[in-house]
Amino acid sequence: MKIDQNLLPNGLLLLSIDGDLDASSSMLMDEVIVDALQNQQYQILINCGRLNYISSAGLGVFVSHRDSLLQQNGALVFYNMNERVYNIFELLGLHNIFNIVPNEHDARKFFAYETN
Amino acid sequence: MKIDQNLLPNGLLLLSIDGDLDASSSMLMDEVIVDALQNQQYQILINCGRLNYISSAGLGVFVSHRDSLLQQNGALVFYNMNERVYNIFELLGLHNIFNIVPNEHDARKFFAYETN
Amino acid sequence: MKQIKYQTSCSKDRLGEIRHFVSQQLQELPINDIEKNQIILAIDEACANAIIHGNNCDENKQLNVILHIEDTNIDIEISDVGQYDPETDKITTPDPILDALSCSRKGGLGLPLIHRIMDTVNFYRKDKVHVCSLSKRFKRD
Amino acid sequence: MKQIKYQTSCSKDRLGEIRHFVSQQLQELPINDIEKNQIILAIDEACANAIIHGNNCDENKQLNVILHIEDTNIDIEISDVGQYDPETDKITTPDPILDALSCSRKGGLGLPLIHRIMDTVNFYRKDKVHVCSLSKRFKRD
Ligand SMILES: Nc1ncnc2c1ncn2[C@@H]1O[C@H](COP(=O)(O)OP(=O)(O)O)[C@@H](O)[C@H]1O
Ligand SMILES: Nc1ncnc2c1ncn2[C@@H]1O[C@H](COP(=O)(O)OP(=O)(O)O)[C@@H](O)[C@H]1O
Repeated sequence: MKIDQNLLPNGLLLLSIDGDLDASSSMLMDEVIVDALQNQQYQILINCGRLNYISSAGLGVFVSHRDSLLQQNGALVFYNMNERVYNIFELLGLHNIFNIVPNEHDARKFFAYETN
Repeated sequence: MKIDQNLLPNGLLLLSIDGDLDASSSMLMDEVIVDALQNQQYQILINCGRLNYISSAGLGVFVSHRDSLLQQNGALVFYNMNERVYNIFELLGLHNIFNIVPNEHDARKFFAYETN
Repeated sequence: MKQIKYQTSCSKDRLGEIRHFVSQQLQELPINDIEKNQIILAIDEACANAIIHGNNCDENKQLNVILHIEDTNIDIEISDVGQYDPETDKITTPDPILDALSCSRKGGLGLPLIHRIMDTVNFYRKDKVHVCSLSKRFKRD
Repeated sequence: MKQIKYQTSCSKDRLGEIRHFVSQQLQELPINDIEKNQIILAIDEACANAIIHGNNCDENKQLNVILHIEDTNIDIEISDVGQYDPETDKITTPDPILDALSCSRKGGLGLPLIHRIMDTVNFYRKDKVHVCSLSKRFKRD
């Protein structure tokens, strides 16, 4: 798995995940989010277009940072998620507590409304 | 059930619940928290010293406002909770996501640290 | 062994009285206050469901709570003539707490609590009567 | 009916290969991609537990995955010689998602997923071998 990081002009952090987010790669995902928090980047877009697979270790990373991001008026916004990955969020009911939108346009809009 | 409201000098809202928080009284609890949110009172102490009983309807009220409060850097801080009521939080694992402290002193300290 | 029946009407205002009645009947049982409170809660949740979901809080409808109490176990029957929902005992959402967190549905925590507390939980229909039957064995010290 | 065995070592880096192997074996099954992915996930989670909790990621230890695939069901056996934990299959916390939310424990979502996906989940010890056995029937359209 590979994570591409892009700091957008409006301060949003865009992470593009490429590959499988499993027990062996979840630590990297965790580090990237911890870094973002330390750099006070709380509004994070996650492009899942190339996220092929997710397991519980990956889900755990996102769940464990949800509160800290909320407290900073931030959030994780997932987009381009394939239906296999979405189904795994659904199995645990996590689709209800995360923001999962169809595409990058909607993901950017999410934060535009938030900051207004 | 009766809810006493006190706005403390430092802006904290102190709610004292007296009686049983069940399916018939949970609406009142909900209204009080909705009002607090509307009045931008996000740091809420809940004195449970006289909270005799809680059922799922009462728990649901607290759970449903947790995110909104977090987003405003606020929280619910429960104290003086008797062990029967605490046990019901524990049955669902909710003691992990709520702040439950022994007494009013600790409850006030919670927000003192938060705002520092 | 004793069997006691409590009859009341389908109003949420009756829940406190039901708990009071149940609490008195549990007094001599060989379990501590926390366990007694759990049993009271399970019955309260089942009655609230019957009142709210089964009978739409119609005070003209009757609600019956029957307790069979023995030294080592308790059986509870909560019955009413409300609408029968065969799906009643299904916890359909993967996690009702997450539903409440996201405000997609505030309720839904009652059945999980009942299941966590009681050993067996059954819903069935007997003629026109809708029954929720609960039972629990006590662990002896 | 076919039975296939995959042998690898107890390293987290092997998980991708295990998934690839399993995925190939599931190809001809009469279930859709989402269901296939769920079965792959359940196996991945069980292997990750054996590697991490059972064998402390010791690459010198061997991990075996055996698939019995039939038209209507799949049985999976994941075995290793790691430390046996009889409590393995107990989901002891009331809600592991709330634990992760509060950061009191980040993991713990694996076993709930396995249980949600598979019909039966068993852990047992056979001589020195620790086995996790999973099975699922397919719903025919
Ligand atoms: N006695 C009953 N009659 C009809 N429906 C019931 C009954 N008990 C439970 N239900 C159904 O079970 C669902 C879940 O109940 P519960 O977990 O207690 O949540 P809630 O807090 O919404 O009551 C209800 O939405 C209802 O559809
Ligand atoms: N194969 C195994 N060997 C030993 N312990 C295991 C095994 N599988 C699971 N466990 C135990 O089950 C617990 C829960 O596993 P799981 O839900 O997958 O969470 P985690 O994400 O921490 O692996 C682990 O903490 C471990 O103690």
